[in-house]
Amino acid sequence: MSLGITLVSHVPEIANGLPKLLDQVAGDVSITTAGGTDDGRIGTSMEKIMNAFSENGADEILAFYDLGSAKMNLEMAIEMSDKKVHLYDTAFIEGAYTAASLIQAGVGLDEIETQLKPLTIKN
Amino acid sequence: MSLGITLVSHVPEIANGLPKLLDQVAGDVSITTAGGTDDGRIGTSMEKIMNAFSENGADEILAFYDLGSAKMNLEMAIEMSDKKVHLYDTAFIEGAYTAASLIQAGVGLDEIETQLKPLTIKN
Amino acid sequence: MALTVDTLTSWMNDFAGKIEANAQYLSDLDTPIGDGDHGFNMKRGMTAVQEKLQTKPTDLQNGFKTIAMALISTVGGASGPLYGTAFLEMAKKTSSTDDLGELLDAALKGIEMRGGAKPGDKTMVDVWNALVPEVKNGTLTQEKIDAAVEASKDMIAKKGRASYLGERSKGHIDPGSQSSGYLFQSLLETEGLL
Amino acid sequence: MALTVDTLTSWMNDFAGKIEANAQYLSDLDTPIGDGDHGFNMKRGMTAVQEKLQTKPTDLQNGFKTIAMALISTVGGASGPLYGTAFLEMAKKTSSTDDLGELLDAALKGIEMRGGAKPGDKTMVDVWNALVPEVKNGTLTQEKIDAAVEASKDMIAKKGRASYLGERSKGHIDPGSQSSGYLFQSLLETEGLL
Ligand SMILES: Nc1ncnc2c1ncn2[C@@H]1O[C@H](COP(=O)(O)OP(=O)(O)O)[C@@H](O)[C@H]1O
Ligand SMILES: Nc1ncnc2c1ncn2[C@@H]1O[C@H](COP(=O)(O)OP(=O)(O)O)[C@@H](O)[C@H]1O
Ligand SMILES: [Mg+2]
Ligand SMILES: [Mg+2]
Ligand SMILES: [Mg+2]
Ligand SMILES: [Mg+2]
Repeated sequence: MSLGITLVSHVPEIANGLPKLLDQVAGDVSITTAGGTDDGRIGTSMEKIMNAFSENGADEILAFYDLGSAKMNLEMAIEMSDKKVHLYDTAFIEGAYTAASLIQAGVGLDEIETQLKPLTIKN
Repeated sequence: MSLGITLVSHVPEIANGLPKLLDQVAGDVSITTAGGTDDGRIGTSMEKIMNAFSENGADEILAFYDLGSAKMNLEMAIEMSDKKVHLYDTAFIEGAYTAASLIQAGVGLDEIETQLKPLTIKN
Repeated sequence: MALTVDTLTSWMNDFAGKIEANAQYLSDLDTPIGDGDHGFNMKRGMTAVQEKLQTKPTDLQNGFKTIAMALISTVGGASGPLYGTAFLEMAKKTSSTDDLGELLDAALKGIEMRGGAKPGDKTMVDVWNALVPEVKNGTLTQEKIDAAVEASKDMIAKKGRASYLGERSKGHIDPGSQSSGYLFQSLLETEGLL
Repeated sequence: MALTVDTLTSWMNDFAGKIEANAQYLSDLDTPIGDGDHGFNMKRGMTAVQEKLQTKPTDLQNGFKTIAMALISTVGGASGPLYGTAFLEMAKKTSSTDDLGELLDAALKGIEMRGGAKPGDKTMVDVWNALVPEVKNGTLTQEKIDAAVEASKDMIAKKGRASYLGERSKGHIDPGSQSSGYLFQSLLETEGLL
C-alpha cells in the first residue's frame, strides 16, 4: 500500500513551489497540491483539494495545510472523498518535508506519525 | 523603532508567495525575501539574504527560514550585517504569519517572542 | 415556524441584500483582526446563492443543498466551509423536520463541529449560540441580535485568524458574528418565518 | 607544517580535482539520506575556488578569504556555509599562526559553531574531529582517513537533511564526511604540506 502527500496552501505559488523542495528528497512519492481559491485568489478550495486527492497516485494520503481555514476545506473534502486521507496539524513545510523524506525511505505510517508528532503546532 | 520581516526559503516560489499571505494581514509591515540560490536553484544564498536585510524598510528585522541550511546562511548574513536581526526557529509559515499579524497590530518584540515560542520546532 | 422552499428563498434573498449593502463594513471589521475580506467573501457567496435560487428548488432539502454548495465553492475563506456546513446540516435535518428552530439547531452543531470553536471564542458560534434558543422560544428581537453581535467585541479570539492576535483581538466586533447577525435579522424581516 | 600561499593553492587544486572526479559519487551518497546534490554543490564551489586562485593571493589570509567567499557564494547547500566558515576561520587564524594543525583546529571549531553538530551526529564534523589531531601529531594516513569516513556509516544523523530520516539514516556514508575525507587526502598528496 503506497503513501502520497497532498499540500493545501492559501497561496498558489506556495502550493506550486513546495513540491520542488520535496521532490529533491522524495522523487518517487506522489505529491499533489491545492493552492488558492477556484478563481486564483488567496484562500482555499474544497474542489481543488478533492482534485488533489484524486490526482494523487497513492492509495493513502498524508495531508498538510498552512492556515486554519484550509483545514476546514480539507476536512470537508475528506468527508466527500473515497480515499483514505490522514490530516496533520503540523508545521506546514517542515511536516510535509519530514513525511516526504520518510515515505521515500520506505518508512511505515506509524513511524512517520511518531516523527510528525513533535511538529504539531495547530489545533 | 519599527519591526520588519525577512523570509528565507530554499524555493524562490515560496519566498515570493508567502508575502502575499502576510500582506493580507500586515499591509504596513516591511517584508523582504531571499529565495533560492544566486542562480535560481533550490537552496539559499547569503548574498540574497544580505540584500533582503538591507532592502527591508524597518530598523529591526525578524527572520524566518524553512530548512536548516538556510539558517546557516542566515547566521552568516547576520554576522556581516549592521542591522539588528532576530532569528527564529519556528515553523516557517506559521511563525512568519504570527509575527506579521502582531507587528501590524503594534505589539512589541517581547510579546511577539512570547507568542512565537510555542511555534518553535527546530534547533 | 415551518420552513418552505418559498420562505427559504425569501430569507436568502433578504440576507443577500444585507450582505451586499454591508460588504464594505464587514470587510472593514475583518481588517484590524483578520485579512479584510469577510464582506467580499460573503458577497461573492450570496450572489452565487441568489443566482442558483432563481431556479426554484424541487424541495426544501434541495434548496439547502444548493445554498450550501454555492457557498462552499465560491467564498474561499473560513466562512465558506462554516456557513456551507450550516446549510448542509440543515439539508440533512429536513429528512426529519421542517421546523426552523430544529433546523437552526442542526446548523449550529455543524458550525461547531466544522470549526471546533466553543462559545466565548469570538466567532460566529457565539451569535448562533445566543440566538438559536431565541428563535425556538419565539423571542428573537432586533435588540437581542444587536446585543449578541456586540458581545463579540470584548472577547479574546481563540479560533480563526483573529486568534493570532491574542489579547489584541479585544475591542473589535468579530466580522463573522456580524454577518451571522444579518442572517438572523433576515429571519425577523421575512414574512411567515417566525 | 607551515602553510604558504603556494602549498595552499596546490592543496586546493588537488582537492578540486578529487571533487571533480567524484562529484557523481558524492551526489549518489547524498541521494538515500539527502537531496542528491552534494557532489554537484562541491564541484560548483571548487571550480569557483580554482578560478579565483588563478590570480595568486597576496598572502595566506587573503588566500583563505578568497576560498571561503567562493564557496559561500556558489555552493548553495549546507556545505557552502560550513566549508566557507572553515576557511574563514583559517583566514582569521593566520593572523597568529601559519601552522597547518592549528589552522585546521580553528576550521573545525568554525564548522561546529556554524552547524551546531557534535561528534557522533553523522556530519563532516566527525571526520574533521577524527583527523585534525592526526595532522597535528604527524600521524595522518590514508587508512585513518578511510576509517574516519567509513565510521559515519553506522551513525544515526542528528543534524542536516539526513536527520529527518532518524534511524533510517543508518547504513549510509555521510556525503559531507566523504568530501571532507578528500580534503584530508589532498593534504597527504600535496608536496610539502605535512
Ligand atoms: N474555527 C472557526 N470556528 C467558527 N468560526 C470561525 C472559525 N474561524 C473563523 N471563523 C469565523 O469566520 C470569520 C472570518 O471569515 P472570513 O473572513 O470570510 O474568512 P478568513 O478568515 O479565512 O478570511 C470570523 O470572523 C469568524 O466569525
Ligand atoms: N548542521 C550541520 N553541521 C555539520 N555538518 C552538516 C550540517 N548539516 C549538514 N552537514 C553536512 O553537509 C552535508 C550535506 O551537504 P550538501 O548536500 O551540500 O547540502 P544540503 O543538505 O543543503 O543539500 C552533510 O553530508 C553533512 O556532512
Ligand atoms: Mg477574512
Ligand atoms: Mg480570507
Ligand atoms: Mg545535499
Ligand atoms: Mg541541497
